[in-house]
Amino acid sequence: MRKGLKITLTLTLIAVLSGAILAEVYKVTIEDIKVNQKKEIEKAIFSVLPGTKEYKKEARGTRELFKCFDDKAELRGIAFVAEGIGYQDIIKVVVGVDSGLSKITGIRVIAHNETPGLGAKISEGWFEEQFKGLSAAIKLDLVKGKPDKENQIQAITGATISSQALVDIINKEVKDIKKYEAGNCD
Amino acid sequence: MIRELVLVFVAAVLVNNFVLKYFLGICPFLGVSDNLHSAVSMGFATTFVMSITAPVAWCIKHFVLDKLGLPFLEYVCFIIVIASLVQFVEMVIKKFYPALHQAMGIYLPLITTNCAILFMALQLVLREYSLLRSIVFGFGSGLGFTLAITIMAGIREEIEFCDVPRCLKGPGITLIIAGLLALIFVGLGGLIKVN
Amino acid sequence: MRQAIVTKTPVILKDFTKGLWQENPVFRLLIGMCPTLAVTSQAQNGLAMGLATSFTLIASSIVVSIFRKLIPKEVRIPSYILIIATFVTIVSLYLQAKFPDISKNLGPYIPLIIVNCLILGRQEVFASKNPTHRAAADALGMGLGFTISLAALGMVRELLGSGTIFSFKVLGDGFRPWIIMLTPPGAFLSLGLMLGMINIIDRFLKTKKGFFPKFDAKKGRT
Amino acid sequence: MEKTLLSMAVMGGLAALLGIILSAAYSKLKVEEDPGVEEITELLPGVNCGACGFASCEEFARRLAKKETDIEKCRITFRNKETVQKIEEALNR
Repeated sequence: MRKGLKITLTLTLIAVLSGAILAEVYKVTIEDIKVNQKKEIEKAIFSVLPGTKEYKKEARGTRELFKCFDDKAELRGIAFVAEGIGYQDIIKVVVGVDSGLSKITGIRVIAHNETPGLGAKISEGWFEEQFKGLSAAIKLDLVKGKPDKENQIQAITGATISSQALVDIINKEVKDIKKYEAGNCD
Repeated sequence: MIRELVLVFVAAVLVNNFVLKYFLGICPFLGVSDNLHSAVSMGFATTFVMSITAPVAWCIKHFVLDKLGLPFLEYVCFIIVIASLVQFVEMVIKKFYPALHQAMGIYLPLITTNCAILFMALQLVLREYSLLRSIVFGFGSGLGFTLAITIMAGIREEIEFCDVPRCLKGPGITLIIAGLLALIFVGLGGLIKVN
Repeated sequence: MRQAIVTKTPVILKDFTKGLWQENPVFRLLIGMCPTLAVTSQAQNGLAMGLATSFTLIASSIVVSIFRKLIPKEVRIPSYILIIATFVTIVSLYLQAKFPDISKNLGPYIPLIIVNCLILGRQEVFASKNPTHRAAADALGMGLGFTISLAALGMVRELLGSGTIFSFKVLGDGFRPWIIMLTPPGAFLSLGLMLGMINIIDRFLKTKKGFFPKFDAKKGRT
Repeated sequence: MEKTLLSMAVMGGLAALLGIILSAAYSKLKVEEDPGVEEITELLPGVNCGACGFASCEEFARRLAKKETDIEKCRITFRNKETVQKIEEALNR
């Protein structure tokens, strides 16, 4: 029985020690991680809705909504976090719409697990630039070659699934927001 | 509901193949795949072990980690419970069912250093799968692993008779064949879009 | 103990250099392949993964070799895994806090360091049988060898895949990047070919005779 | 401080439970393995990584004893001179 005791004792000792160390490390790093996440969203909001000075967080069903105000405290627009399935994993993107919900002021991909170097290009500037200024009224669609019509986005070569996924997420989200805002337009 | 489970299953086997897309289980993939029989039994044992791990991982996450709010213990809890649990199950099978142990049990300890199993456990937690979907995901991923390893074993049995350049013998040529297989599986990429 | 000191220095040196070439984990021992293929589509990710793995390897080797006499034989694998998992969680939390973008790039492959055959293998084969200083030297050598191999593979794949190294534009605009190098097939192919090249170099270093084996009509290839 | 204690308690409890299960299993479920194979299993890393083509080092040891495979296949130890030499001794005994 002594051997059994020794086994259990060692395992428990190591486990308790590791539990303590991890709790301490977690406590030290959790603030930084939260700051990073907050900074990420803030950076996205400011890049999506330029000229926003401060923002107010509002709950919208399960997801959050950020009402953004400029220095003269007027409503500049609404930013919200949209989520959807990409080629490999979940894509999180912050979408900015102007106050009248008519134009997309810009998008910023904040989290994705797409293939590095390929699908990951959706978070590169030039791809996100294409969405700026497009009308939020009609559906966006993806085009392989050069976009000619107004609401068309050029797909990334070799990563059509990721590009298509991003376009679908934004289409769905913009529709939801419009329904939600129309419902209780304050 | 059933349709979704089938989609998850097919996605796990073909589209998100664990070996050829997520590069998991490469150590056994390079080592075991020179004869068909051991490859198939290794594959099914992995599937068997993954199907056990999926519900266990789901339960650990939902009943222990979420309830007590200890997200940082995720890796440690998963790996220690799964490794010890399987070691125990293996001993039980070895003691009471020697016949079954000969066929299946000998592969149980495989769990300790198999990236596929830990990756699968962490993924089903990250994507917040329901219990049933986790089991299907685990089972499907295991089958995907078996599929890849069996195809490779078949090819490598033929390779014995080919004139492989000396510097590529063994693991080198296996990696190149795996590259070509991965190319084929990339073709299945857009088959199903499911979380 | 007196006698050991005299012969110690060369042994440590041998332990250290062994990991760099003769027992290079990626190209000679061929273990720890999962992260090698997965994150080396960019040199920076490969380097970060190499460093994270080396830190875990060195830290757990030291801890395991300190407690090697206390851990009973029956539960040595679960205990080693527990120690390694603790260090990997520390690395993961540290990366999320200090380097959020690297943590995002490496993503799901950081926890896989726990089940990396390299680390558990070294604990079992070396760290649990040798004094701490030798275990640390061996871990350092292995870690460095692993990092160099990952960085090298990362550079090759990034150079061919997107024409840059550590995201500095190297190949001019005329170069059409080989997208395949960034996808899974590219990973397998480039590693396989690099393995072949390393074998050729190794044979060349060993034989020093001819680069290509002389073809002997009677016996076939010598 | 409370989170640390909680995490220590959870880990400690879990490990104790597993320790008891494993130690009970070790004593009760001991299956006589022929000593030769057991000796080789001790020498092998016991990491069960599958790189040798068999899912566990125990199985690899059994195959080694039956001369169905060679030590070269275990990529973790085949470069380690002392272990390989010890295994060879155990084999031809």
